[in-house]
Amino acid sequence: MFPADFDYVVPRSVDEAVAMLVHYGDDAKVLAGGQSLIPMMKLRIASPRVLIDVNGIAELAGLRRDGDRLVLGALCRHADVAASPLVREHLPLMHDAAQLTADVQVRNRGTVAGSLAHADPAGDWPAALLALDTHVTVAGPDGTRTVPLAAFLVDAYTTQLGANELITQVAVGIPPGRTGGAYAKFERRAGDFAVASAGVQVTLDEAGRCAAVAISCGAVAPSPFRARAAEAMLAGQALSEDLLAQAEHAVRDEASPFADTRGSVEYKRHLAGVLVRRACVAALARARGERVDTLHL
Amino acid sequence: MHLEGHFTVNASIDTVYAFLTDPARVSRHMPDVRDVIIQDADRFTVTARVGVSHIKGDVVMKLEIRDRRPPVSTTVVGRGAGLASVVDMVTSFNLEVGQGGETLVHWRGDVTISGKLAAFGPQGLLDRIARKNIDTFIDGIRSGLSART
Amino acid sequence: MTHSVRITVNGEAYEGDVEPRALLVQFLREQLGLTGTHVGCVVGECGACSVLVDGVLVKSCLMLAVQANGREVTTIEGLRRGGRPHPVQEAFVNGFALQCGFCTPGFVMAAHALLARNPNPTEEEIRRDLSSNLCMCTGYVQIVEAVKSVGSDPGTGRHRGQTPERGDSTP
Amino acid sequence: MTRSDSRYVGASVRSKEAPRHVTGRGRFVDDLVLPRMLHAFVLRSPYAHARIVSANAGRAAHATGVYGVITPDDVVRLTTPFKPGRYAAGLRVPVPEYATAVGKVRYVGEPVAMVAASSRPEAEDALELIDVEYEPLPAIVTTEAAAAPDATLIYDELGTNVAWQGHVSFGDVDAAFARADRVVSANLGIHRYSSTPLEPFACLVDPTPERLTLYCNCQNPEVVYEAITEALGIDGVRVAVPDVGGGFGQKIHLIRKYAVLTALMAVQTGRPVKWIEDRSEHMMAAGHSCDQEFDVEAAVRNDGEVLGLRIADTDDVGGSVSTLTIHFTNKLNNLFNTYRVQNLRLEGRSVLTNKCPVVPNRGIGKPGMCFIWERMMDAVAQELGLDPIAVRRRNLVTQDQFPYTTPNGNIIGSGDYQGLLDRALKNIGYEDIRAQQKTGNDRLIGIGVVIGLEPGGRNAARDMAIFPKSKQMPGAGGVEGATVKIEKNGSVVFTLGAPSCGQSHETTAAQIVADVLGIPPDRISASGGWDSSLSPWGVSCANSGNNFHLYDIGAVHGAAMRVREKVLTLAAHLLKVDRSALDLRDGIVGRVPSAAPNSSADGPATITFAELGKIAYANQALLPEGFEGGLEATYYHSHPHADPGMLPDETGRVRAQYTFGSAAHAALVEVDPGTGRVKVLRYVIVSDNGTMINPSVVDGQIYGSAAHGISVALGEGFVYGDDGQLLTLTLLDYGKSTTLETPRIEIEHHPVPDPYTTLGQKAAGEGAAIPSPAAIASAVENALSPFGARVRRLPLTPERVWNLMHVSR
Repeated sequence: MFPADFDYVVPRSVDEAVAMLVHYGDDAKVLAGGQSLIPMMKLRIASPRVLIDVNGIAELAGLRRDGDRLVLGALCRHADVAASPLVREHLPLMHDAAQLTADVQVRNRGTVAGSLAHADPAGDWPAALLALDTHVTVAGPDGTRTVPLAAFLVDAYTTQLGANELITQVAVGIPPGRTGGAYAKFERRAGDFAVASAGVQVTLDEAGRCAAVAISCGAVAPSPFRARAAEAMLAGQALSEDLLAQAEHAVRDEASPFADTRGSVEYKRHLAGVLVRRACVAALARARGERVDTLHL
Repeated sequence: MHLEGHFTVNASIDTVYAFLTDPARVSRHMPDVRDVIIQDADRFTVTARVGVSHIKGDVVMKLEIRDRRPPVSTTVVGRGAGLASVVDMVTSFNLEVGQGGETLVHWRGDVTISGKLAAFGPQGLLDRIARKNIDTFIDGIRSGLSART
Repeated sequence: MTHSVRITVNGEAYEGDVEPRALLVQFLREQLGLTGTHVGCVVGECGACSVLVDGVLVKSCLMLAVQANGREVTTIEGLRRGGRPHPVQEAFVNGFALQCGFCTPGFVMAAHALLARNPNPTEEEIRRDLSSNLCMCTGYVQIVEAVKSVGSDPGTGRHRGQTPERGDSTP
Repeated sequence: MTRSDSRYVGASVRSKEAPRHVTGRGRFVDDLVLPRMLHAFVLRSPYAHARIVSANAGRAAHATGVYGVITPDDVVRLTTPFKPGRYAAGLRVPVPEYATAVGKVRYVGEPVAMVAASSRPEAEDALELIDVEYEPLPAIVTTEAAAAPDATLIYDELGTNVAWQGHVSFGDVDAAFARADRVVSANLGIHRYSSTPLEPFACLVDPTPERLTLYCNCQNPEVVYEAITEALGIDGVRVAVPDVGGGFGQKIHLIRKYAVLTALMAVQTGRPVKWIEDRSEHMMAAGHSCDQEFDVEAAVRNDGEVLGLRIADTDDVGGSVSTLTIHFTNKLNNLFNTYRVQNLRLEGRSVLTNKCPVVPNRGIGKPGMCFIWERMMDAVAQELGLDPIAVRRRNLVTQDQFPYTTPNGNIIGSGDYQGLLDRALKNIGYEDIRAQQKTGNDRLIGIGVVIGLEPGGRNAARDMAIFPKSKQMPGAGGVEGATVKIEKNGSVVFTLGAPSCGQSHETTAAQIVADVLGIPPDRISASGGWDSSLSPWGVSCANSGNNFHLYDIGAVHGAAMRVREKVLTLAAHLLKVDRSALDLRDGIVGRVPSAAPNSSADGPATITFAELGKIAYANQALLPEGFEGGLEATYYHSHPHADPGMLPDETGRVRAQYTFGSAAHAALVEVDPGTGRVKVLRYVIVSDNGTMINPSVVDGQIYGSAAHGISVALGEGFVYGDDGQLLTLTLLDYGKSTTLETPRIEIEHHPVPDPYTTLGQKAAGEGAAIPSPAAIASAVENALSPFGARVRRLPLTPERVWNLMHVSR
């Protein structure tokens, strides 16, 4: 299991990386975590001629708080998110997603930005971060630009990222008070990609009603999407069991999954609804200040 | 996977038929072509870049124009290797003269992917790639024909 | 084109040339003869090739050897301390926590990394963490018990570090 | 040693294998390196079904670093086809089978060519340069399509895809159905899975001038040994088996293709050649268990007694005739499970499809039979409104019936089936759970309690029950050897007749030797891996068939007894005492204190093994007259029921296997109504493995095989697309359970010693994989009782369970 031969280059800065991307064009791939890329190269269903290893670019590492935003460098690993007290306290939805992504070893290497760039329809980060106020900053030959995640994700495995661009950071707005979020995922077995997943971020008003809600669904459409119909149902309401049941039904209709070995269209639609409802319940409890562990379904 | 459809071209049936059975012209409209080698009047080899994200690579496709029944039908049969997989493709065209002298092109495409891509390539995705490639091919032919008239 | 690398493995520095496409596991097994790190799958799903890179648990089949340039790698052969088996290794022997032994080095490395982070894990925590590694023989019961036995042994509190100190390894 | 004076047998003696494995010092085939060694890769078919128009190695042969390419033409030219072995006993027409596909490919992943180069990357690069032209044919992926009259033929020679049909019948089945109060019927199915050892196939061939040595991780070395001799026409062959990373049946059969290809490559290039399979190759082409479909009818009385059973079985055997009837014949080992039913008819069909060939796996054939019996017990209980446990009790073989001969001729030495059930029910708290279920709550909790057998000791003549004219039987019964040697320095080594795949054979055998020779296990070691030139192997040389406990234990015990005799003879002579006054303890031979109360003989009272060793090997002058030098003995053991002349009688009755462990399994599950996920809350086993030599080792075997059966029941398995593409090439997609899905299994031992084995031992290996799928099915059906759902097929993936709730609603 050897990849086809390739050249390996190590830029020391973002500018240098961009220059390399411009130079090699479509023949090159950026190597960050490599946890999806390297297996595909070993299977030879991916054969880039050049790998640009950005792991040595110090400015891309880690995560930090910047005012009301959490900023993840392009090299921020899943494990960095999982271990961050900041994330745990303010963005439990992301803490959930980090816990539920792949396994320990992969979380130690794989990056959040790489996951967004790969845009696997069943990946955790595109779905999870879509329920939050997420912006992606990319660097290219003409400088940097920042786009909302919803615009960044174009289609299955397709993003706005140009062949000569590279993600430099991902910024997530830290929600204000009385909010809670949760990410729920159904997988065939531990470590797998999602059969379906859902992210929910709820903000309550002083009366305990739903002031604002964001619902994202993963793996049940070519690209993760916001369940707008369900969101509209919940916004401004007291979140009763009945209302949640209606939202569950609405999500089923909004999903457009394809059938594969992970499940039929009908089953995936059903799961999308179930997961949204369960994530809603967990998010709501967290918004009320209750401690809720990551859902393991 | 099976796909089919039809389109109309403002050209005579003979012109369309000649276009569809000319390797040099047909190959020019195949998606993401990097290289074309014409062997003879029926056979040609196309190298195309196929895939999305990092599941991407060159597929070398050997094609043959078969079952020429001028000017009403023909079939392009192709087999390509790349991405640790084999792609089998059969595209057939049936031509019909429309009421205004234009030509109605009915096409049917069958694509089968065998090998590692079939198993490792995310499912659902392959169908999308195949569909996209056939759509681009048909669009290309259509615009190629339109450009001529 | 090959690349010159300098990789410290189990406390010893190796300098040499590697092809970019050589995986870390192949460098360890074929270039250094450290055959304790095993290959059980293609795509990083079995964990048999787990090693520590700068103290962090990774699958050495999902990392290029050239990426380990300038780093410290610890393999199963380097886990011994002062010529004695590591407490995790002892626990696996005493607890019958293996059968064919093929997954064992990876499990030992993964258990070691878990215990370094969390010296007294619960059964649930152990099972959640070790779900990264597959074993076809044991049904995992004795593995989980062995890890639990290390965690509960106060005598092993000293093995909190990630990588054994240099010179303390006997490959 | 008698059964009562064991010191080490029966204790969880520290593992002898574990220290090397935990330190990374196991030696597996891929760890071995030879000078000038080449690396081989296999080119495989991307198609499920296609004609090979041509295969051209020209470009590959000239690629950088390449030393050899083997195409199907070379294989036909340079090798002889495999003889159809007993796994294909039902083959009616000779069909040559080679190491690669020839003329046609019949499943995705079938080997087509091999290339060898000086490095692995170069070899893999060169694979892409072998030009194979295929003409695709329609892929047949269901037995229904295969059996259709107009189906494309997978083997033209056979004229049909239903490659074999036959039946066995015992008792008077028609009479049983005639006097039944009722007939209960069900269509049942078990899917395709395998045992996926973590170490894939591996071969390393060293073609030295004097003979060819194959290092191979095979379970039954005889298979590759004979394959190389047959295919290459050379008898200068040595097979060596180092540490093996799991077998479970997977490494018995199809590995011979690669042994032959690697050997041919080594002979052609004149260099050592290593071939290591990768995971996806293993999943595609190393062998699967059979998809099996059963139409079952049970003739029952209103009180729950089962009078007879009729089973029509369709086995999907994939795209090869080489294992045509292996799954069917293995059902004979477990035809009646633990029940005393006298009348049974089993009809079988082996149907070819364009899927991977089938091979043995953990429990082969027996999980299906147990599944049939236990599903029918639940079905009978439901139809008659009886308690499922009561129905089982009504039909169990009772303790006063042992030794019990099943209607098809198996002799079960001992057992306590009621006792196993009682303990399992108590341990899981059956009555309490049933009571809670009646009080009603929203949770979908279910309990299933089943019982099953673990047959041990293979009898090759079994196949003749179905194929009386079969000429391939390598001797009925079974025999296996072992050698024990006290070295010159007083330590002890032993050599077993069969390889190990991780079942702690070194530890267990050392315990036997330790007790017989009176020397601690830490002074005993295995002489090394298996070696065809050194290991005393017989027809039972196999890490399969649950052979070890019966043959190898018997052999190593017998060899140790012979050495003990020599030790006593020599020591008595040297100590000048009567040998009956001597005992062996801690490596010292001395007078038994009580046996010689007034012993006043001169000379030392004791002598050590080391002193004896020096004399036995190096001081002929001190040996008694007529004493054969050395302290070494080889012994070949056979089971008393393994009569070498034994053939099936005219009704097909035959002793299929010889020992019969048994176990009751109780599963408590909860179904998530939203997702259909089944969570195993508790899993309890009460097991009778006879006398246990090392209880912790036995526990490990039970944990592992139960975990596999549970994983299979809950979703592990192969999935093919409509075009015959295998969609489960990774362990993740295949659904292998991790620590999280695998329950914490609880074991109680209830050993009833076997009257016919050396120490009372019974099989302890694959056993728990046999009843566990049935236990999960039973528990899930119970959990789904609010929906009236019936569980008839495996696997119970979340989606299938969700459908069961959904459809029934």
